[in-house]
Amino acid sequence: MRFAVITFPGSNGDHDALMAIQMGLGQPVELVWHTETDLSRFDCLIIPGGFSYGDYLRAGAIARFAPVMESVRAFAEAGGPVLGICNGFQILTEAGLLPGALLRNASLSFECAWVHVRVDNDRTPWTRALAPGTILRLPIAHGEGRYYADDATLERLEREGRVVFRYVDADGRVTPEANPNGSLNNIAGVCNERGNVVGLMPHPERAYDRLIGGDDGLRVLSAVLRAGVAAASRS
Amino acid sequence: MQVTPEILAEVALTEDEYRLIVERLGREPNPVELGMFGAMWSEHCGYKNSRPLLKRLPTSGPRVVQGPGENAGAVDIGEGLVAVLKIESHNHPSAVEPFQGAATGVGGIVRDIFTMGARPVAILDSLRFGPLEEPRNRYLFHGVVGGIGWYGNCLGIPTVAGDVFFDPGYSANPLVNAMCVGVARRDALVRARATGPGNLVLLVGADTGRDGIHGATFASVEDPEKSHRGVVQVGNPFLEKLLLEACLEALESGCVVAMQDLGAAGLTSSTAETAARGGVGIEIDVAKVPRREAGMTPYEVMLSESQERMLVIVEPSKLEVVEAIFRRWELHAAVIGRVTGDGMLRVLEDGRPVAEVPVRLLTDAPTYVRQGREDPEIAALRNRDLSAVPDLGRSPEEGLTAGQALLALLRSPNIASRRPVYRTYDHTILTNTVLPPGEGDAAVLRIKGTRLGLAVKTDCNPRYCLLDPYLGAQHAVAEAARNVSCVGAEPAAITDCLNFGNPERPGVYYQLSQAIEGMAVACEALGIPIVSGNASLYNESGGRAIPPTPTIGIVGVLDDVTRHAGLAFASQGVVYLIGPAQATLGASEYLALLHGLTAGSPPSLDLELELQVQRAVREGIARGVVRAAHDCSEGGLAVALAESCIAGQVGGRFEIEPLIEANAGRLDRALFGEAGSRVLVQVAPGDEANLIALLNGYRLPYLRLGETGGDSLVLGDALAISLGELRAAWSSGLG
Amino acid sequence: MTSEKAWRADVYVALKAGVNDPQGLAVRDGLHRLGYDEVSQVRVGRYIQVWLEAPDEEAAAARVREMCERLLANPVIEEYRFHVVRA
Amino acid sequence: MTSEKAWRADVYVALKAGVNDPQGLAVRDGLHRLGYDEVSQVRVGRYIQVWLEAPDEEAAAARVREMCERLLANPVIEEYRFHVVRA
Ligand SMILES: Nc1ncnc2c1ncn2[C@@H]1O[C@H](COP(=O)(O)OP(=O)(O)O)[C@@H](O)[C@H]1O
Ligand SMILES: [Mg+2]
Repeated sequence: MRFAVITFPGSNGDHDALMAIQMGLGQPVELVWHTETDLSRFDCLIIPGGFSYGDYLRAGAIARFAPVMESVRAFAEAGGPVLGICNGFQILTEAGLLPGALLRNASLSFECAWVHVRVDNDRTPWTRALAPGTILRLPIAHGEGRYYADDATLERLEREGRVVFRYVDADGRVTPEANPNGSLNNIAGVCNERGNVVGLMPHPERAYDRLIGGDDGLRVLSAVLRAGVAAASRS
Repeated sequence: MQVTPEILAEVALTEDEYRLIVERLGREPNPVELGMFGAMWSEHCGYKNSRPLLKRLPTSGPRVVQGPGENAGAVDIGEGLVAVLKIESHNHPSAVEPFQGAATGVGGIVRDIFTMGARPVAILDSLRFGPLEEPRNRYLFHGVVGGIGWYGNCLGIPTVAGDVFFDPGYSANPLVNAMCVGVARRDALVRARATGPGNLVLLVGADTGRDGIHGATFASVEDPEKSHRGVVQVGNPFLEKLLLEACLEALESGCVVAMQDLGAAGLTSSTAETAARGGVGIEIDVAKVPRREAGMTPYEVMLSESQERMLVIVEPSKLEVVEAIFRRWELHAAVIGRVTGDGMLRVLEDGRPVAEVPVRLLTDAPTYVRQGREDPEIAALRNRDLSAVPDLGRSPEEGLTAGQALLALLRSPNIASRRPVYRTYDHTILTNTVLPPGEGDAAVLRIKGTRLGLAVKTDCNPRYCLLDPYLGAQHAVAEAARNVSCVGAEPAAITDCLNFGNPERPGVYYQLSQAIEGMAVACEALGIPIVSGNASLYNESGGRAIPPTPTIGIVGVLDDVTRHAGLAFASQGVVYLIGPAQATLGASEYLALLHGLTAGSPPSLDLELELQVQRAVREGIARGVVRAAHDCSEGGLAVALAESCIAGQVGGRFEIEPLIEANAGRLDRALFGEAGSRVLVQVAPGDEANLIALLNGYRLPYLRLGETGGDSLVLGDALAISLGELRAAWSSGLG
Repeated sequence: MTSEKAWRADVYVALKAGVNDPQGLAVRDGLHRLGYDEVSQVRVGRYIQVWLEAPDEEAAAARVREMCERLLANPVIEEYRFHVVRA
Repeated sequence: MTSEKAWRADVYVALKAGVNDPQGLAVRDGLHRLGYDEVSQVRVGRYIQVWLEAPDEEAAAARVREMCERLLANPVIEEYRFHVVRA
């Protein structure tokens, strides 16, 4: 399976995504600069973390207009698996490919820590084979990760089971203490209607090796390999 | 030109220095030239007071690839790689605008690393503030921590270690020392030496504005807040990220002759220093410098300290390749001049000369050797008799108990959990962080594609340095080295940041010279070279100097990164104290916090013992015998035990009788007294004999303290406190 | 550089009512700590000044409205208003 | 909660002229990328709304000025202006 990691000026999680796919998954992967428009050689896309354009206006606001984003949109509309991590999640919401928005953390400060998230939806290519209720330990590192959507959107997301990851404690309970940024309903990640586009604030691409604190991230990144059959038959 | 005392004061030159300039130049300098001399001959750029003393530092060793003199130092770490390291202060800017001051400090130190062709892998920050009870200090503290996080997080370089200390001596004059560590291939390391007359000089990155004009001068005078307000620079980490990637790519292309970042004194120092290192001249035209603001004079352009700029020297035939790289990263690169063979720094404006000075004159600032004299007040504090201090009570009726003292110490801002600081720093990015902040005495990073690891830390106990700068500086070196040894790494190199008051005062000059001597002796004894550093003098406010603070930044090497140790106790194991059982209350945190006394002599230090303790700990970790190791520093043995218990979420029952005995029957000294060369280690129950054999092999003193288990910390019959209570106290101190 | 066609738009972007504003709360608490107890609420938004050329004020306003819709504000969470003045 | 004594101050905080404004640069470049070439400069500041009680407009303004000096703006790099309206 061929992975693309889309890189914008100011992305800084691109290298980690590259390493996770290469060293952790052993799959072919390329960095794709934001000015490229041809994504036809890829089976799935990762939009990595970082501070695209410094996040100076709002996180992800400027990156969403990059030339590559039209192709990302087309790729997503064709059902291809897309994963937005941290800043990538912010970019996807700004681009309207995912609902809601990510606001400044309730603590008003950047939060770097290992947290637990629970998989609440196993129908996305990035969570297939992860039974609902699975608890993953992943790092977070963000200043603007407070998930927000208006009441109607939120209600719909919950009803349609489109909350993919939720912050929980080590025992899988949704508690205020387990919520690192004040996200509504402890939401850590959501998907689009079709389920092929997933965004999350935690960093699976930083958790691919026990030596650096854990390898639960590989369970997310490798799920797409199983989904690969479906993606391949798409074209 | 009519040179008045006011003009000289503006550029911070003395009348004697002015006469020297006229004499060497053979004429009077024009105003632009005078401004350039002022910046280059400032303490910040010219090291007028520190240079003669710095000669004393050991800078060579088998691993050293680049010693002081370049943008950063470098040491061989094996497998064809070098670690590149440098520390720098941004104290004065941070006192005025803490967020931006600290942020641009990070920006500057990171540029020093990638100019060498090294990829930055870690940032460290060593911070000093006045007590947090004062709102101004709180504001400075939060601003500084915010600025460091903002810049480093945006750049995508993990901030993995540092240290924080609070003392009234830093009120209104915080210290912000930022360190960066990078990794490069040994054969790809580059130096900032302009060579080849005819080669082109490019200015890359941010446009030049009226930022921080005279920042270098400003960093070399007292009371910055009063005199200079217009110098605040606003950082742009996004631009720096592009600059970082583009510069590394340009260097990798082999098309760059030399690269130099623009720091203090901007274009003036970067052109003069690269030219001086290469023994050439440089001619630039300020009209070609891209501006952010209209109407800037040549003087302003030459002295602007706008951030995120780089000077790049290229051969004319390689210009296109290099320009294309910068363009791809969406950066401006302007050809502003060329290298010449005449050794002159020539500044033109639209072809018309505005300054012309031999490079050598600019970089060869006069130096001063002064007479130091210890302040008798400090000698009196050190010599104070501490036997009158009442010992701890065995029950609350008898006064302060051991339990109360331990909880108070854990709550002390100098000891409490640093999590409120480092949780705001991205420390997992780059996926190299094996031991993050808080889990070991130093942070451990792996180097992908090798078995190697790096351990990094900063240290300096300013209370020790105040009471005895010679001994205090030795402790700073020893503690830094001990911290990397405690995670299993061999100390490889040091970078130091000398933060002191006004060296023109004999008391401060004494501290400076004594501290440098102490550092030199300790580095020699422990076999650790100093490969780079920085001096920040004139740290005073309201006429009082800060406590002398020779910050030590250290890099250690692990040949096999999987063989490291953290400080957390495992649930089952035996704990030993390696090193002296005897401790002192002199200069201790206990004495300062609970008796309001900054007095007594810091602990004595036996450097040979220190070396052996560290060797033994490293060997124990490498052999898999030692499972956890933790240095005993501020707060003494009881605090170190509590920290390892809290980190491991396990209690323990420990003997203290032998310690009390070794400390003349005093419980306070036994539990909270401080000493050098002490490390707590934990071994598995079956490994005790192996540990003892190892320690005997090194002829080291040790004590078997007891075993971990349960959910309270029990120290003989002196105290028993639940983990929950310990953790609550420790977590709240900086909250 | 004042010209017939030079304008400046002052754009004010604020979080929609109903969107939690912890920054506003923090500023309010900060003001209370300084003794400004008369402050009941604070909201923190963005103030963006845009200098642009346009044939007339109406044209400038039309362009700025577009910029707001597309980039300067995020309609999911923010609302904006602006006015155009001669630069 | 409209009362005789309820006011709202709209405070605009901007970087002083000459101070580097990376946010403004990024937004300007972003607008250019979207085709708004007529934009010559952008500066990004803060827009702070403060609801407060005060006997009259003048008193409200005096308090708000103080808040700006002490907390809302950083006089080292920023300047501010504000106006007070009935809440
Ligand atoms: N300013 C800081 N930035 C990042 N990490 C820090 C900072 N200060 C302390 N730490 C981390 O917190 C832990 C405890 O630090 P410290 O109390 O200085 O240790 P020690 O007393 O052993 O020298 C270490 O992991 C250290 O790197
Ligand atoms: Mg400590």
